Amino acid sequence: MTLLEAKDLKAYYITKSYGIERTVHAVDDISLDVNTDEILGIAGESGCGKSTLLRVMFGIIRPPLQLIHGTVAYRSGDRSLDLLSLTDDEYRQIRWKELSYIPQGSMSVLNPLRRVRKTFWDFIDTHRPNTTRREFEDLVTGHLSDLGLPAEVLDAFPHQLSGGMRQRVTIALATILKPRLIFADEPTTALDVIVQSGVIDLLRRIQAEARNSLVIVTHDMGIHANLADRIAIMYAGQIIEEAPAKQIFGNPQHPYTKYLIHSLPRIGDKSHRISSPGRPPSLMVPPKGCRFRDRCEQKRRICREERPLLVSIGENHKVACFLAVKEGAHAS
Amino acid sequence: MPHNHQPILQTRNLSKVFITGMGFAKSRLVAVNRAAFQMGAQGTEIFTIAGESGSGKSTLAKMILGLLEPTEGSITFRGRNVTSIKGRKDRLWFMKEVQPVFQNPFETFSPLNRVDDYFLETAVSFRLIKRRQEAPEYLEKFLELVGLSLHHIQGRYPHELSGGELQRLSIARALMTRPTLLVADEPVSMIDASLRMSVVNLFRELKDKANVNVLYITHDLATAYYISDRIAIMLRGTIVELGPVEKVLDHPLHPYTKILKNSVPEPDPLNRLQPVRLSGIESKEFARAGCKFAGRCPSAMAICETQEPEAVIEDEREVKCHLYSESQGKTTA
Amino acid sequence: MKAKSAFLQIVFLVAIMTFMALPALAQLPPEIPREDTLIVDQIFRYSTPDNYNIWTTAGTEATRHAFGWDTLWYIDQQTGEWINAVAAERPIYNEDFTEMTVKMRDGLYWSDGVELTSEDLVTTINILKANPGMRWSSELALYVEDVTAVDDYTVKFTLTRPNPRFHYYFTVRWNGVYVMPAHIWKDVENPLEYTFNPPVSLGAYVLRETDPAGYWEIWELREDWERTTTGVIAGKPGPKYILTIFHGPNEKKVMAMSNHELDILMDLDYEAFQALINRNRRARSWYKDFPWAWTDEADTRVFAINQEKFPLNLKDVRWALALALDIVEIQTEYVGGVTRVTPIPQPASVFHMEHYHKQYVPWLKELKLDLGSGEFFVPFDETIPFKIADWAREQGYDIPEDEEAIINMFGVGWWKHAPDVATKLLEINGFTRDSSGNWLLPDGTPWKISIIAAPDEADAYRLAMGAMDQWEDFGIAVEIETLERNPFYTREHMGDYDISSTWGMAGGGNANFVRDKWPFMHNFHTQFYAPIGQASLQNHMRIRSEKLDEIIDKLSNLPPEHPDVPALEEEFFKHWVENMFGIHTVSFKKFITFDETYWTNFPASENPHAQPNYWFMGGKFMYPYLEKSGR
Amino acid sequence: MSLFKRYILPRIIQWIVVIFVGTTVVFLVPRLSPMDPVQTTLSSMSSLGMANPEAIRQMEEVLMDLYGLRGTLLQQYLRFWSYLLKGDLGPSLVMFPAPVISVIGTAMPWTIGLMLVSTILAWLLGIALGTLTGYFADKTWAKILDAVIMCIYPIPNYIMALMLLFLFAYTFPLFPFSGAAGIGIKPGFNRVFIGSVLKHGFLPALSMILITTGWRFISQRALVTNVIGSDHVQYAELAALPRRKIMLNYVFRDTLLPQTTDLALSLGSIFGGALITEFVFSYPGLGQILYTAILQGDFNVIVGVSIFSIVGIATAALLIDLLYPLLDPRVRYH
Amino acid sequence: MVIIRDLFLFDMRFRIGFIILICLFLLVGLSFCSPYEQTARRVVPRNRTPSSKHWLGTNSLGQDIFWQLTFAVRNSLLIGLISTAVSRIIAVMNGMVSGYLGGPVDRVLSTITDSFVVIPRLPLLILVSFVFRGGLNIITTALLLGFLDWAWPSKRYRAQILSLREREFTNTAVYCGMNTLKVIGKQHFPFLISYLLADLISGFLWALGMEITLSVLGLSNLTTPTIGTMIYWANYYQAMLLGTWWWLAPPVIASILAILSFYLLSVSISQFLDPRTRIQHLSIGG
Repeated sequence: MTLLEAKDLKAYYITKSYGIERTVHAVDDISLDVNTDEILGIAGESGCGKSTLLRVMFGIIRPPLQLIHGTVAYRSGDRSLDLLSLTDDEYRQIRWKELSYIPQGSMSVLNPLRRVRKTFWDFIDTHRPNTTRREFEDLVTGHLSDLGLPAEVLDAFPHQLSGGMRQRVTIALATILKPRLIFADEPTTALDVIVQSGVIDLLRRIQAEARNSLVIVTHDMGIHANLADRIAIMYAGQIIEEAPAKQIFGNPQHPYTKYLIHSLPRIGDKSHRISSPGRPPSLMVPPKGCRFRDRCEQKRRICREERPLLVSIGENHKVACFLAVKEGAHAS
Repeated sequence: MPHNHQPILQTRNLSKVFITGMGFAKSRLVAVNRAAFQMGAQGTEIFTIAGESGSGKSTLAKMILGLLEPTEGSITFRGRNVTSIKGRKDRLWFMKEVQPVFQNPFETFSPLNRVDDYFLETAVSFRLIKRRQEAPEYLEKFLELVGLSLHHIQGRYPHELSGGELQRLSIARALMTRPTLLVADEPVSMIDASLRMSVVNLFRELKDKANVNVLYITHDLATAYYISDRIAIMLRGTIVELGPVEKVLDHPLHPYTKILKNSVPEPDPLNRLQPVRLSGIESKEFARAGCKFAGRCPSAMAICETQEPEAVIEDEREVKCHLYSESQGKTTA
Repeated sequence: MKAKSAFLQIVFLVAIMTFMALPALAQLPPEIPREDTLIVDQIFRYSTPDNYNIWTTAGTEATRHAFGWDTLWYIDQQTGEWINAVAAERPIYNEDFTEMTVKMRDGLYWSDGVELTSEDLVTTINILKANPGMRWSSELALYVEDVTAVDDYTVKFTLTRPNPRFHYYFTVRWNGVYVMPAHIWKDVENPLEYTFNPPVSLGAYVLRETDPAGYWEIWELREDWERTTTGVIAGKPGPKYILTIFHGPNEKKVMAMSNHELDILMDLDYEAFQALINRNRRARSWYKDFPWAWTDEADTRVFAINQEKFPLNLKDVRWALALALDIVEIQTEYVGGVTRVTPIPQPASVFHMEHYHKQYVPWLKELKLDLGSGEFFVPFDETIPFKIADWAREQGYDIPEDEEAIINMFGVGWWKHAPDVATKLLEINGFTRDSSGNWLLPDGTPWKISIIAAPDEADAYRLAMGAMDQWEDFGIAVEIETLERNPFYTREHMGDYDISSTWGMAGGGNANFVRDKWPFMHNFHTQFYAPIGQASLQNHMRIRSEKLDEIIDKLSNLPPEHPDVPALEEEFFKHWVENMFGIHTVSFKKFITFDETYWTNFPASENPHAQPNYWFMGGKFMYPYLEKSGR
Repeated sequence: MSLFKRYILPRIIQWIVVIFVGTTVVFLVPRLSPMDPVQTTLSSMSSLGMANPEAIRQMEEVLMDLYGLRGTLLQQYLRFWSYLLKGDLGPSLVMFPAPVISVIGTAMPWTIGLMLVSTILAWLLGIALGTLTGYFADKTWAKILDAVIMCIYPIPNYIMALMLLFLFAYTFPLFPFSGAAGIGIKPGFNRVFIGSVLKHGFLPALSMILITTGWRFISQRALVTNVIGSDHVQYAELAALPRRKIMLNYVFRDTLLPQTTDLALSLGSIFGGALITEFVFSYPGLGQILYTAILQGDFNVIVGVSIFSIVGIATAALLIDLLYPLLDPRVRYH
Repeated sequence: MVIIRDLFLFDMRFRIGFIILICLFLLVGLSFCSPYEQTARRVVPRNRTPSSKHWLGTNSLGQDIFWQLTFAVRNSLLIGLISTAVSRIIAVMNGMVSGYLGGPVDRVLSTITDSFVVIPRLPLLILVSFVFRGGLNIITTALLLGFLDWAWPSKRYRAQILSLREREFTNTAVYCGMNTLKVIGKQHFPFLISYLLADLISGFLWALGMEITLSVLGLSNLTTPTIGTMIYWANYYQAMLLGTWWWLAPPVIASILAILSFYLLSVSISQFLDPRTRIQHLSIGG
């Protein structure tokens, strides 16, 4: 069942500095659904717009980011809300309780001068204003122990916690009100492998227990492989392939996806691997046609002139590439 | 196969101690604990030092580069003690032989300077060219080596280039002095996966084609396995396992190495990670008297709490673990 | 949260209201009614307000001693009148001036009820003599062989050497040997460090309170005021309380008096005074109208010329400088036309005008300068006061037509503005002018003069600017070195200057100066000469003149009242003027200002019952004349 | 090596060295200048009528002894330290023999009171306004406030004081012209005295507050702008925490630390007095004492006041260095 | 030039600051066309109110206030600029060397700096100018002020260099074989520029304020017109009490405008040059 439906999203960074206007087409015509009880992974290299997409889907659009077009419909109970046209107050009603966010670079998102307990109190007090101290303590300690975190972290300052611990505390902070939909932006970046595997485990457990939905953005295909049910691959502001994880890894269709998967080294395998050549186009002046064509070894004429649309090529498998479309699927 | 050369780089008993602490609860932090290894004795090689953050691998790299002074021990480069090189001439000699590649390509070059400046400076300072006019030609050679061209970088600022390009530039610049050793500290951790292999492959090529030794410092076991010949696993300042990369990673001996290996997420949805047990407050491990890993080791014994294991040779590698030390054998017997 | 901010708001409002409810002008404490209080400009801030040992530098403060302490004699600064204070009569010297006997008044009491006797005076002398570093100690040690109390009211001094002017140490202008209460001081172990707190006073007032910060002091009239010299001599002082207060710079004093928070102030600059009388119709100075200021203080303004510096050592050059000045412009444009000019090194006060200036006019008119080749020039210009009067009329002031009145207003005359003559004087000494008219020294180098001046003496500084402007017009390169008092004095004493725009060169420190010119003259004895670089406090102009020495030596042995004295004085001044040692310009003037809102009958030109300068000792006799205005 | 030896001790040694060097400078500079307190005293004495050259010479000798100006500069210097280490700043030269410490003592409470209050108020005000305008930078009132403060901030201290005096003591006589407390009001902890002190201190304090607030305002606004961009504030906004809460608990709290250390330094420097303000309002502070001492060549008072100032600043800096790690949970001794 | 044009067109603060600055420089330029010499007195009738002949009236010294103002602005700006230049050159050099070299050099320099920090500046300034007042001219005053104002900024520069030294590109530069001077100059200095600009303003503000303070106390060379001495003379002749606002107001307004203009310009330019914005801006050009 669809929980959130993003439609025809266009969101650009528009900055005006000393008379020169600059537009970065960070999210350029994207539609994406999030279903109930699933982990959706969004993959792509840095600068492809995946974090921006996440923010737009979360409904946070702050200058210089501007929404050009599109809606994000969120199903709350039996209502459907367009997150992008809610007033601040309306939106405040559902934020954190129903939708929450685990930020990128979560190493520094905890207030360095506030003990963790106070930060928790700030967040809970905002969204459940009539919580008593007792209820608060019960809620927080219960949640932390569910996540396997020691209760002492509440009395610590953020800097006293290790990076992994801080990340887990941030996840706890984002999930404390049992939201139905969690957006996670690079939640494991800059973590050590052992801790990273712990965090992956943590996220898996949270989702499994609450049967809620998780949208996770990361460039690390290893994480996606271990976490996501469904994966959307982004390239230069657009989604170029979308499929269940097993499909993506087992049967990638887009040449870019293929590069991504096949360039990954593995322990126990020393065979030669290559990266995709070149680099992504500038999002300030995105090229007409297929945005990957300059790096693509199988590019054709049409790639230059026409933009390949994201079309279904099988059950739950969508691709935006003329090579794949040829096989006779229809546009989604 | 390999002949025994004189090692290019050798460290003996190398330690670095930081004093940290607040108020009166200060503490000693042994960032690197009696590290001993050598490179290049079996010919040109890529040697990896792998470990998590806080394992002391970056401190070790900084000491080798002369950016930090060791608290104890010595570093010998081509038979010459370089622990505390003084004098500009000797420094230049050392820098000509040993060049660094840093972790963050966006930080390697000042964001306010043009990148080609660094190339020119290197060429001039090491007297690699006689006249400034020769510079373009000279530079082009090295840029070609990393798959770039002068045209591509001339007059550009770092932010105008991608991480992968910058890191390749960083390597190209390091190569200009035709060094014997590259010290690469986490050279790909900040680069997108799709570009990562272009850098990693470069190291392989350099070793094969230009006889450049690489000291590769990383937390990424997958790339380490991919390019290196030998690997040392560091834990809280101590090298716990050192040997050929296939041996160490395919069949790890030390319990830590095992856990580390098992934590690497495989890019395969069919083969997902098993849950691991995480430590509590990790920084306390530094203060442990015995084996630093005893706190989370699945096979910890009484002796691990009190006594630091010594290195033993086991299956073509050095291991520091009581499971393999002879004394352990005696005590359990 | 809401409750919290509301609470804060209330606290804030209450605080503001309490604050505003305080009386804005809480000048005086309620037990001291304003109408009983005279508020006096304290001139300085007392740096060590709790130290009343006025016999050391720490305790000496400007206005305080006039209320609290007393000494043997005074000279009225206005009239030159001799006043017996603690002493009952004038000093009695023996024939060779080696003994001085003092008869003291009886019936004078200290504020603690102890009677003043000869014992007090003897103890004072002995304590001062025995403690180097106290005021007057070195001089008393030098002159006093022995001091004894002949009886309760008679003291006999035996001197180490003849001195017909020994009593000057006890004749006070603003500091002299004050009498100490022996019953308090005799047991003091270290008089130098004793703070004499609380003070016991001999004056008509007793200290009531002092600002620990030194900005004000309240004195209260003694119950037994008739047992003090003020009471005996002048009667009951009007104000029950005197508040002395220091407001800071002139503009603050003007503001205070405009708001009637100050009854007397010592001095203002011209502009501040104008601003004040514009604002406060009841404020006035010595004259009700132009020229307002009190001009009878015994001191002059002078361009002191360093006699050691070439070419200023040449008499002709000094005269040329004097003749290059246009005194009318200086006296009007630079100091507002409100003081008298003086051609001799004496102030043109009322007293001096009578006894000196007017007496000297005949020889001033005859004075001739030799311009060489048989040419002579008469420099004195009697028309100066009338020229100033013309200027004043132009400004719209009401000036009498009577010649005598004009002379009394602006002085007897000064030197002509005669640049042509000055040119001649320079040329006969080998000076030349360059193409642009600037003077060159005989050796052909440009002539440069530097004037040192301290800007806090407003008139001295403005006169220096006037001289600079006029001498530059005449073709001399002049610069003013602006100095604070301390380096200014030091530069003077060391002789490190060309010309100093200065004052005090009339011997003014000593009260007796009004009647006796010896305190001024003896400063210029060769014995005080010191070469440049060594300190000479008195003769910093470094005059060496046998003629002057001769006159001074003669005078030293004559008592001031001796009939030969006036002739010797005249001779001295004549010699001075002929040589133009220093260019004396105008008399001291002070905008001593009174606000007649609360008190009236202040001494003024039409009612000169006492000297108005309250900060000098004789000023204490002013208070009995003051009357409540009833306003 | 203990922390004490590694960090605290060197820092204390540095503190001593800095005070030593500073004191030496203020000892030497006046003595190397052409000022001569003996000549000053003598000329004041001679202007009172002292005349005899022998007496003057004698007095000169006596004064040299009393003022401690005998001997070479080095001897004077050593003597100075031997007294200073006993806590003796010597006597004032111009107000001999009043001890310097008592001269300073009369002014110290006023200076400390005035400076303490105005420094702290300016600090609070500057931070409050800076936080508000920094956080609500795009609001119209913030822009107006910003412009107003920008225009007040560069007004020369002296002019500011004079304008306030002219307006609120003269034209509209709401406040007294001069002094620090009402005449004849006994110092004590009562409504009248405190009210009077507040009334007298109001304009001087206001003039200082107006000037220093501007500076504080600018620095605070810059800090706030920086903090707003930091991750944890962005995150709090993302989580829809109320703006007031973010401003106070996040933005304001973060800027407090640098501002506190800055306040400590400002407080350390209050012993120098506020010369110009004291001058205009005739406020009995240390600045005036020092100024007069300079004008009169009173070496001992110059050195005395300066030492307080030097020790004040040096100690504030020392305390900041030693305590900062305790205040800021993030920082550790290096 | 392009930068100035862009800033002028698109930054309000720059525009205001720039226009004020132009006006000030116009005054400075006019001073060279003054019909009177700067120290000349008695050249016009005294105490006249503003009129078409004397735009700002005349003062009690017989000077035309408008022309005096042009000299005052010129001289005060000169003092401020020289003093700031001197102090910041010392500060930057000292801070860079101290911060980069570290070790004993740093300890010695830091101790000297710290000692200078604690020495009360105003009294020292008063003392020195009090003693040498006769000999102080614009240049020596500026040098004196400059010499007293380097210690604080120097500490800040040192701190910045310390943090820059930790950044990786410093090591890159070292391994490029650059010597210390080059590393500091080429690698670190560009990062200091935006702070330097802001700091220059505080230096300028201080110098101007001190010049006024000294003048108001009568401790500067009072014959040279500066903003401070103009205030001094206006005050000396009781302009405030007598209500001759046209004498007192111009120097006060000039000082406020001067500082305001420099402040606005520096904020605007330093934002422009701030590494963060600069990167953004560079990429537009690139």
